[in-house]
Amino acid sequence: MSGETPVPAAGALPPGGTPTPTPTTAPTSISTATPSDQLLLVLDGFEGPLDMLLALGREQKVDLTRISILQLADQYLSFVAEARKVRLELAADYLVMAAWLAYLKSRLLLPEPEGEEPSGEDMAAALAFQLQRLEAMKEAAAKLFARPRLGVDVHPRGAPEDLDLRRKSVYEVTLFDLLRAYGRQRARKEGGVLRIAPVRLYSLEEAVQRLSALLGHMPDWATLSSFLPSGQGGGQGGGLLTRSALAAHFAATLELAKAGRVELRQEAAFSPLYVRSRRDGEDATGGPSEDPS
Amino acid sequence: MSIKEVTDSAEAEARIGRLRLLEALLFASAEPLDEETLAGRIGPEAGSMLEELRAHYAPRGVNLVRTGAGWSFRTAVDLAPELRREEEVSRKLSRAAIETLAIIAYHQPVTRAEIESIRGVATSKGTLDLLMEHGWVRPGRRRETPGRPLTWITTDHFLDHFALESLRDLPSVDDLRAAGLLDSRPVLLGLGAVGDDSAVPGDGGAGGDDE
Amino acid sequence: MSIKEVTDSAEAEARIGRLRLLEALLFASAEPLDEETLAGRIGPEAGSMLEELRAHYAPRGVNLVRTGAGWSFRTAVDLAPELRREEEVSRKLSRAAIETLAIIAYHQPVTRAEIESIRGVATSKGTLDLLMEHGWVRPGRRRETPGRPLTWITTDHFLDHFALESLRDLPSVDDLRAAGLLDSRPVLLGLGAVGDDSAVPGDGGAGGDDE
Repeated sequence: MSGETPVPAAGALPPGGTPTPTPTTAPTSISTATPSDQLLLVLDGFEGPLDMLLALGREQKVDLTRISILQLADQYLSFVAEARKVRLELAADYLVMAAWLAYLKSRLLLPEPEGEEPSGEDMAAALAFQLQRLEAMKEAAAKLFARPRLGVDVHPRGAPEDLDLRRKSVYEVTLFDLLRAYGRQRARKEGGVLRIAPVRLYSLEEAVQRLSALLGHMPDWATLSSFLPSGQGGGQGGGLLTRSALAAHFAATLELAKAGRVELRQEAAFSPLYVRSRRDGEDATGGPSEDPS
Repeated sequence: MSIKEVTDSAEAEARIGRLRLLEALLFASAEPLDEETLAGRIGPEAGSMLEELRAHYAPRGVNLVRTGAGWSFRTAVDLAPELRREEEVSRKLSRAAIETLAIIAYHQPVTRAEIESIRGVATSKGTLDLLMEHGWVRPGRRRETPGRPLTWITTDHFLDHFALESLRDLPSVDDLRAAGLLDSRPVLLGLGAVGDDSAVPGDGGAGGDDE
Repeated sequence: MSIKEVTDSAEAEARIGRLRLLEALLFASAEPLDEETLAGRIGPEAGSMLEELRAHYAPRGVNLVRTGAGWSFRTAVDLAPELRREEEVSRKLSRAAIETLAIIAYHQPVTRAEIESIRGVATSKGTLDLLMEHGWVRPGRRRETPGRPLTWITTDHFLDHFALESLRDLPSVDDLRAAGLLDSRPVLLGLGAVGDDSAVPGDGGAGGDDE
């Protein structure tokens, strides 16, 4: 089809030939995508970096056997640069491909070093082959699904008469059924539920109730920690329950102070907190400053 | 060649086309089709065409028959004895049986107690019997442990049925996982607190892929 | 009337009887029947009778077709537009699934790592198991290479579904082979999961594989 039409100059470039100044000539569908979501949309259409390379390659409008790998590498790298400009997160394999193409480009442009490594030309040829192979499979898939398909285009007998001479067993069970059953079995066994044991936490309501009951028996200032449930009194254990009890009781004293039922006092930041029942007629804020620690 | 002739031939072709469609519709339908439905697809000549098809198929191994429900193709009644001989109603294997078979296939030789511990439920006697009856499993050697329990293994017929060349061709657990047949990501249930009734984890998520 | 004539007529009748039975057997079954099975019921002339039936049905709305899975009656291909079932068509397969099926069909037996190297992307969950659920692919033998990776192959039902007599009838398969494009070895390092069959593909690493 492209036999008669003039081939674009860039496309006519033999692989590994002199570089054309094309770094900014990203393919139109991508370069127009300045907004990140448009770029994302473009990216969404690809099944990985090789698929994207193939799409870029097709834009050269030449047979894949005559594709300019150097130009393709430039197109891909400028796409990745564009994506980074708009701070688009690219999956790792796109970046791996970019690194590989940058390396390939340097191998194609610089004189070949002596060594056993494959030459730049070999690497370019390998990439071209992979693109051809992927394109061949895409075309084959399209041809395959263009065939008349059973249940879509052609139909079997709609009301088969329960007679199957091929079936060797009365029971209908396929390898898929068997493997799926085992997969589920294993999933239940090895995966199952990651269960976190229920945690006992002290609630604010519990603490309020407890403090209210205890305060009647506490005529004078007492440290908050002395109100904590027995066993956690010191609060030294640092266990989740202890810490939650301390937090709940602290919040409870604030609640009760707000309701005017207790008074609070603290010497300095981080020093012990003292609590006592509110006494009528006394200045709540004054407090006995001479109180011992 | 006159214009009339051309028209006739085109008409004849169109009629053959409709006859072929009628034939295909009757063949592919799971239910008998009534004349009204067919006329909707074929046109008013559906009735005469049905008679034409009936006559065509009358001497053959397949007949076009009309029942109360409508028209349908059926194998010729006189052939019934020869067809019925092989007739067997195929049945779905129970889920327990498929799972037990899968476990024997993957873990063989395996004792009944081991099967039960893997499945987490008791195996009914009928399950192993059924699998043995169908020639998929058979008793293997006794395990040289206390009680000398019987082990179970799969048969050649098992390989044959599932078109496997050898047991080594069964996909491994990793293969199953890669193919999407085994998804064992653990289900993380929320952090529950005893004081909070609603957060008590239920069992709902455990075997989420069950039907 | 000579005795010979009587014999001939009896023979002809017996042949017609077998032809009718063959027709009925094929018609009754939704699944293709292979020639061997049919010969077991009909006799050695099954082959020639199948050809006779095929010729008889060729111009009709229902055809006798042969695929790799065997012989079966199917509606005529040219009637497809009038018989197409919308709900079936709308059940679209993902691009990944379609491409993976093509790769398995053309490159079989092929390992998952090879599929990934051809596509340049990891195979996501829900691809191979979906193809297997459709009955199009199944695990083949393990490759006798380090790691003994599992291979994937297509099934008889695949041939039946795509109306293929054999894998040699895959579209353009000869051209592709001649062009060297059915070479499934990995080419570039760093693309896809090259050479790593045991690896479990991670989720999300594929960056745009199917949903």
